[in-house]
Amino acid sequence: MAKMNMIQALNSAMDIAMDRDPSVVVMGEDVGYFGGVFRCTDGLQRKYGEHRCIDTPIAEGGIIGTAIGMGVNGLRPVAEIQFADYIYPGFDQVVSELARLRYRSAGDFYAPVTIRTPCGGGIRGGQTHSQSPEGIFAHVSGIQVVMPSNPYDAKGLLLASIESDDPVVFFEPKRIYNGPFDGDPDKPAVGWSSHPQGEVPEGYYTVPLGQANVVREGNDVTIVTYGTMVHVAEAAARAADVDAEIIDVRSLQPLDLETLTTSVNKTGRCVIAHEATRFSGYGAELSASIQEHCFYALEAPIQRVTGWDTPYPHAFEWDYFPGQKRIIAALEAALED
Amino acid sequence: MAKMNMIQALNSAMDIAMDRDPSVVVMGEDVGYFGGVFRCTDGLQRKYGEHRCIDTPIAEGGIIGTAIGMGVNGLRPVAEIQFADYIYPGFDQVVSELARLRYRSAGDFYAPVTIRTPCGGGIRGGQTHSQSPEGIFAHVSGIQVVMPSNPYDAKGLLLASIESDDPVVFFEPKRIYNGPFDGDPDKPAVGWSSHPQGEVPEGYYTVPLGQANVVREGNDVTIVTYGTMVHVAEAAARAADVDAEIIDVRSLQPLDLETLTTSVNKTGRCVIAHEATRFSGYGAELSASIQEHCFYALEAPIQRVTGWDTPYPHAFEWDYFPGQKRIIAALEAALED
Amino acid sequence: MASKQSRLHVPSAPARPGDEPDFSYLKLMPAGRLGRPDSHVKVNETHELASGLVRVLDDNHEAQGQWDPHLDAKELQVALRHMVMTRIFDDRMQRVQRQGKISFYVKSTGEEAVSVAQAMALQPGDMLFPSYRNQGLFIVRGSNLTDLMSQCLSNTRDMCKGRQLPVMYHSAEDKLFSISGNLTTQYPQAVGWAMASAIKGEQHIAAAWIGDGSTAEADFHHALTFAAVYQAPVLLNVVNNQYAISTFQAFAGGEQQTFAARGPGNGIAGVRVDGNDFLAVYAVTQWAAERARAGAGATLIEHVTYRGSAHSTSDDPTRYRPKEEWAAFPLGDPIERLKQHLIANGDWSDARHDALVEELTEHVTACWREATSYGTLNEGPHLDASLMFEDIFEKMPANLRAQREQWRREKSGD
Amino acid sequence: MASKQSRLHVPSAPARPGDEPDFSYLKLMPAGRLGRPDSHVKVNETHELASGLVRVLDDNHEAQGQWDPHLDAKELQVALRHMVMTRIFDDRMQRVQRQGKISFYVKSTGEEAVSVAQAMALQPGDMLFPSYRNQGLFIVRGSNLTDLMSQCLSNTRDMCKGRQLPVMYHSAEDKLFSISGNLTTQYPQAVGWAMASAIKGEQHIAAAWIGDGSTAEADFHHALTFAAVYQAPVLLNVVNNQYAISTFQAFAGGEQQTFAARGPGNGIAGVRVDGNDFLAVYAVTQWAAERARAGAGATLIEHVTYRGSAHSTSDDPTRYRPKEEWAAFPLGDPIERLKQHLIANGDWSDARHDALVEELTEHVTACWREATSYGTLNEGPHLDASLMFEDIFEKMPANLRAQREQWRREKSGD
Ligand SMILES: Cc1ncc(C[n+]2csc(CCOP(=O)(O)OP(=O)(O)O)c2C)c(N)n1
Ligand SMILES: Cc1ncc(C[n+]2csc(CCOP(=O)(O)OP(=O)(O)O)c2C)c(N)n1
Ligand SMILES: [Mg+2]
Ligand SMILES: [Mg+2]
Repeated sequence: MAKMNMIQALNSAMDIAMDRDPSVVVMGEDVGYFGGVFRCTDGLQRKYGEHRCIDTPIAEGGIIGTAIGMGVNGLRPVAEIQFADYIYPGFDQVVSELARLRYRSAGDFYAPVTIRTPCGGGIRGGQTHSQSPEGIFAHVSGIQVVMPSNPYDAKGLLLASIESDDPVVFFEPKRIYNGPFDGDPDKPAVGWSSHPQGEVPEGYYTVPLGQANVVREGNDVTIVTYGTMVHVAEAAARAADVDAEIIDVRSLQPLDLETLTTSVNKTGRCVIAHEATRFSGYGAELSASIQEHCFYALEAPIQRVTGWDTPYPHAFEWDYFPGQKRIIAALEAALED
Repeated sequence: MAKMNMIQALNSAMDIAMDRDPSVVVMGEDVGYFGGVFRCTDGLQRKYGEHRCIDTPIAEGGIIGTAIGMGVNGLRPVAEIQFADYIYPGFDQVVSELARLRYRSAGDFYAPVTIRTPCGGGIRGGQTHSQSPEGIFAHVSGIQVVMPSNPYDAKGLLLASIESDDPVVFFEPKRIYNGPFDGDPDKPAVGWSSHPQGEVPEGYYTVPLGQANVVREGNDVTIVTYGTMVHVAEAAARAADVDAEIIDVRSLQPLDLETLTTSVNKTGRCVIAHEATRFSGYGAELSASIQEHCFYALEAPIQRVTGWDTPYPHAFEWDYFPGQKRIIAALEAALED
Repeated sequence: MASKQSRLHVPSAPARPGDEPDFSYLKLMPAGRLGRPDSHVKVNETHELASGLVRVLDDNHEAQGQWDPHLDAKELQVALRHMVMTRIFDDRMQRVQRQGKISFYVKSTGEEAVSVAQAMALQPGDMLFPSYRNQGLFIVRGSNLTDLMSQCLSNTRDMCKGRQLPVMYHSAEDKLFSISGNLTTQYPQAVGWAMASAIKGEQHIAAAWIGDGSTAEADFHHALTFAAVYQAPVLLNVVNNQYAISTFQAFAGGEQQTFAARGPGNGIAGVRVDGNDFLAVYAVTQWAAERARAGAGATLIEHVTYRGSAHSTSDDPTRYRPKEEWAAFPLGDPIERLKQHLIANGDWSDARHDALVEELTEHVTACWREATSYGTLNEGPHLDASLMFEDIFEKMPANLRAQREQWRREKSGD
Repeated sequence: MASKQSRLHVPSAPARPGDEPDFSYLKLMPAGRLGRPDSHVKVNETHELASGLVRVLDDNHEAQGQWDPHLDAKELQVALRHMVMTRIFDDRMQRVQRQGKISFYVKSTGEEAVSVAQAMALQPGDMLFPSYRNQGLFIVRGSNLTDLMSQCLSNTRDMCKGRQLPVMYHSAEDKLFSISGNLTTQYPQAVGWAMASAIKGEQHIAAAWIGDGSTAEADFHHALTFAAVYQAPVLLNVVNNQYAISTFQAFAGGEQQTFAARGPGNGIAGVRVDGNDFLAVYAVTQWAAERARAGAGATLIEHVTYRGSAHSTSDDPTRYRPKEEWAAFPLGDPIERLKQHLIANGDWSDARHDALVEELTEHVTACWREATSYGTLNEGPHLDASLMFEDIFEKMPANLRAQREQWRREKSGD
C-alpha cells in the first residue's frame, strides 16, 4: 500500500494500463510533454513515448472523433478533456458516434474509449471551469458514466473503465484531487494521506463499474450522493448527529439501483446530493427511481440537495456550492414527519 | 379562424413575425428557396427575400454561432436545425454561449435566438431522425425549452418564443405535423382539420411561455405529458375509461409546476409520459418535483411512461414507442392501492 | 433598418426550374493538362492540383497524359461491370421504395465512378469510411447484394438487426465502416483509424467519403487538422456532386475556392479530379494511397461530379433545379464515358453492354427475390424485436433487462 | 504491435528547457518585401500574402515599403503609450494575483502591438470580439483601468457582477463583446454580427481574435465557412504567439502551413503579418477593414508574435520551454521596436520613455487603490450574492425565485 492523492492514483492507473496493454494510448491537450494541466498524465510520455502519450490540437471533437477511430483499429484510447466545461464541442461524437457504434453495427464495431475529464467547482474557476454535466451524459444510452470520490476508487474505477469494451465518460471531481473536502472552504486543506481511501495499492486492481458503495451505515435516513459531495455529506451527517446511511453511487450509468433501494427501504427517508444544477439533473433520476421502488417505505419526501439552477458564479461559489448547511436542512426536512 | 396543420401554423407564425418586425430573420439548412425539408418555411424567402430567409451551410454550430452574433447585433434570428438529432454539433454554442451570454455580461449582452427543430419518432426515421433530447436542454440553465402538441399552441408559442429576449429551443414533434396521433400506427391517419386545435387564427396572437395547459379535466389520476404523447394519453385514458386529468406541459423550461402540483394534489395519483428515453430524462424531473410538492397527497408511486433506454430502432419503432398499452399499464399501476 | 438595402452577399443558384442549365461556374481543364508530380511532393506544391482538374479521358474517349493509370482491358471491364451493377441496384431499390417495400433509399446515380474506382485502387486491408452514397464501395468489395437489400428491408438477415435506416450498411470483414446518419462524423474517425495504423507500424491506410455540403461541418476541420498535424495515412474524399439536398455547392463554400484547396490551406495535399472519369479517379487514388502508405501524409481529394438523382426518396429536386441539368453536365455520365473508352479501345461493344445490363438486371432481380424471402418491413419473417435492447452495452445492464421484461409483458398483452 | 515501430509523425518541439532557443522553423521576410495589393483583390490572389510576412519596420527601426501606414508622430506616441500602459497593467495584475488579491490573471506581454494597433486602425462603430489576451483593445477604447481591475476583483463595481473569472471583461458601449472562457466561440459570433451589419445595410464591421491553438476548434471552421459563403465584413485574427499553454504551434497545424493560409484555402483573403511590428499590424488591419467595409469580403490575419509570459498565472512555462526563448525571438519586443522607431525619427527619447513609464506606473497604482476601495475577493465591500440568481433570464422564473428564497434562509441561518 502507498499513500496517493487522486492525481497520483489516476496517474498510477494509466501507468499500469499502458504497461500491461500496449494498445492503451493516452491523448489530450497538454497531456504529453507537460503531463497535463492537473499533472494527471505526468511522466507517461517520458515512459511510454510521444506515440502513446499524445499531445493533441485543441479540438475536443477531434480528440474524441480520432479516439473512436483508434478504438475501432484496436487501440484503447484514454482521452483527457481538460475541463468538463469543454467537452461540449465533442458532444456530437460522444452521443451520435461513441454511444451508438456498437448498436448501429449490431456489435460488429465498437470503440473502447475512456474520456477522462475534471469536473466540479470550489476552485475559483468561475462558470467555465466548474461544471458538473454528468446528468446530460447519463441520459445518453450507450455511455457509461463514472465519478469517483477518493483515490482508491479513482484508480480502480479508471482501470475498470479502460478495460471496458464500452465507452466511459469518467468525471474527476477536481476539488478533491489533492484531498477530501467537507464543504468548508475556511478550514485548512487536508491531504489524502490522512484518509483511509488515500491508501492505494501500487499494483493492479479494479473497482467494478455498476456497483455503488455504502460508505457509512445508518438507520434513520439514506444520503445518496457521489464525488465531492460524499465528503460533504459525511461531515453534514456528523455535524447534525444524524444516523445516516451514506451511499456513494460511483457508477452513475449503469446504476446500482438495488443498493440504493435496499437502503431507502430500510431507512424510509432519503436525501440526494450532488453539486450539479438541480433542474432535470441526475438527482432527478435518482429521486424518480427511488420513489418508484420505495414509495410504500417512504415516510417523507425525497429531498434533493444540489447546486442552484444557475451557472457557477466566480465570486459566490460558496453561496452556490451545496454545503453542509444545505444538506442539514434537507436532512431535517427528510426526518420530520 | 382557419384550418391549419402544425406546419402551416408554424409557417404562419414566422410569416407574421417577419412581417411585424423587420429584425426577424429565418435561417437554416434548405429553409430558403426550398422552403425546408418539412416545408415549415415555405414561401418565406419568396416573400421576404433571401437576405431574411437565409439558406446556410450544413454546420449546426455555425448556424447557432452566427445566429448569436446576429442577435447581439439587433436581429431576431429563428434558426432551424433540420432534425433534433443534428443539434449536437451546435451544442457548445447553445450551452456555453447562447445560454450564458446574458448572465456572464450582467445583462449587457443577450441574443434573442429561437432554435426550431423537429423531434420525435414514429416516422420510420431510424435512430438519427427520431430523437427527443429535450431533457438535455432543460438541464442547461439559461435556455427556455418548448414543445407544442397542436397547431394552435405551435403558432402561439412560436410567436411568443420569437418575441422573447431570452433564447428558446423549440421542439416540434414531427409525427403530429400533419395530424394528431393516438399511438396506433395501423389506424388511418387523421388530419388536424377535424381537431379543435386545428382551428388557428390567421392573425397575430401568442401563447405565453411558462404555462401548462389542462387539456382534459379529471379526478382519479393526473397524466403529465407533452408533444405527441398528449394525444396518446388522451386515447389511452379514453380506452381505459379512466377519469384522468391530462396536462400538456408545453413549456418545459420555465415549468409551470403549480398547475401540475395542484392537479396531483387533487387526484393523488400521477403518470408522466414522454417519448424520450427514460434514464435521467425530463420525466425524472417532473417525477422528482411533483413528489417533493405532493408527497403527502400521493396514494401510489408516480409512474413514468417513456421510450426505452435504447436508440430509436428503425424496424421496431412501435415496440419502442410508448403507446396506449404502456400508458394504460401505468394508469393501472397508479390506480391500484 | 428595413429602409436600408442589404449588403449581404448571398450565393445565387446557377439555374432554377425552368431556367437553362448553366455550368459556367465550373472550372474545367482539358484531359492530360496537369502533370503527375511525385507522390511525396510537399503540401505547398499541390496548390495547382487542388485548383485545377485532373482528367485522363478526353472528349474522344481516349486516355491522355501522365495520370493515365494504364489499366488493362480486363480491369476496365470489371470496373464497368461494378458501375453498371451499382446503377441497376440503385434503380431497383428506388423502385421497391416507391412500392412501399422499404422506408427510404439513396441513389448514387451519376457518381458511380468515384466509389468503384477508389475501391479498386485501394488494397483490401485498407479501411473505408463511407457516406450513405458510396454503395459502389460495398459492391467492389464483394458485398452480397442480398445482404445490402436485407439491410434496407430490416429483415431477418439484416446486418444491422433492424436498428438502422436503409443504406446504413457496414461490413467488419470487408473493412467497411458502419455508416452514420450524422454527416461528416466518420471523417475524424478515419483519421484516428489511420493514426492507429501508423502507431502500430502497419501499412494499412484509411479512406473516408463525404459530400460537398458536409465539408461545412466541424468534423471536416477536425479531420484535416489532425491529419495535418500527425501526417496520418488517410485519403479524405469530398464528392462534390454540386448539391446538398436543395442547396448547391456555393452554399458549402465552393464559390470562392475549390474544396480540394482546403487541403493545402490546412496543411495536407489536395487534388481536384474529374469524378466522372474512372481513369482519373483511379490514378489520383493510387497517387494519394502511395503518398499515405509511404508516410508522406494525407490527401484531400475533391471529386467533381453531379448528383443525377434526387437527394433521396424523400426529396423532389424538380422544386429547386432544372430537370435537364444532369444531361447538360459538362463531365457527362461516368458509365457512358468508360463504356465509350472501352469501345474506342476495341474492348467493348454495345451488344456486350446490353448483355451485361440484362445479366445484372436478372442478378439483381434474383437477389431481391432472395432478400424478400428473409422478410420485408411489412411481411414476415420478422426479427425478434427484443434485439432492440441488445448491443447497447456488451453486457445488458439492469435497467435494460427490466425494460425488456416490461416490453415482453406489454407484448404478451396482445 | 508493441514490436513494430510507430510510423506516426509527431511534431517535435524546437527547443525544450535547457536547449538553445531555435526559431529556424519561423518563415521570415525582410521589411518592405511584400507589395500591398488593392484591398479588393481576389481571394486566390492572397496566397503570397498568406504564406509570406508583411513587415514595415526594418532592423534599423525604419519604415519600409508599400505597407507603411505613414502615421504621424502623435499617433505613434499615443500607440506607444497604450502599449506601455498595457504592459504595466499586466505586470501589476500579475503581482496582485501572486499576493492572492485576485484569483487568476492572463498577461499579454510581448503581444501588445496586435491589440493596440488593431483597435487604433478600426473605427469606434466596429464591434470587437476579443479573446482573454486582448486587454489592449479595452485600453485603446478607453476602458477605465479601475473598471477592468474591479472585474478582476469581482468587487462591487465589477461589470460582470461577480460571475466571471478575472479578465473576462466586456463593454457594450465601447462595442467590446463579452469574453468567453470557451475557446473560439466568439469567432462565428463575430461573423454573424458582421452578417447582420450587412443585412441592415450598415458600414460597421466586426473583428475577432483567437490564438494559434484555438484555430483547431470547430468554431474556427464555422467562422471561415460562413465568412466565405456570405463574404461577411469581418476581420478574423489569429494571434500566433507560438504556444497553446504547453504545446507549440505545430500541434495546432502550423508545421505544414501558415495559419494565414487557412484564409484563401477556405475562401477568404489571408495575410500573415509581423505581429510585433506596430506599423505592419496597423497597415494590414486598415487594408482588411477597407476590404470588409467595401463589401469585398473577410480577411484572416495571422499575427506572428511570441507569448512573452506564462500562459496564465496557473502556468509554469519553465517546464516546457527555454527561459531564454523570448529574448531570442527574431521579431523582438513590440514596445522596444516602436520606441526605437520613434527615437530614430527624432520623435522620442529614453528620457521621455522613462517619464512615460513612471507616469503610467503611478496611474496604475492609483487605479488599483481606487479599485480595491470597491472591495476585493476577500475584503468587503462585497456584492450581494443574490445577484447570482439574476440575468439568467430577463424575468426570474419560479424555480430560481424559490432557490433564492432557500439561499436566503440558508444565509440567515448564520
Ligand atoms: C449533422 C447533420 N446535419 C444535417 C443532416 C441532414 N442531411 C442529410 S444529407 C444532407 C445533405 C448532404 O449534402 P452533401 O454533403 O453534399 O452530400 P450528398 O447528399 O450530396 O451526397 C443533409 C443536410 C444530417 N444528416 N446530419
Ligand atoms: C473549448 C476549450 N478547450 C480548452 C480550453 C483550455 N484552454 C484555455 S487557453 C488554452 C490554450 C489556447 O492557446 P491559444 O489559442 O494559442 O491562445 P493563447 O493562450 O496562446 O493566447 C486552452 C487549451 C478552453 N478554454 N476551451
Ligand atoms: Mg453534395
Ligand atoms: Mg497561442
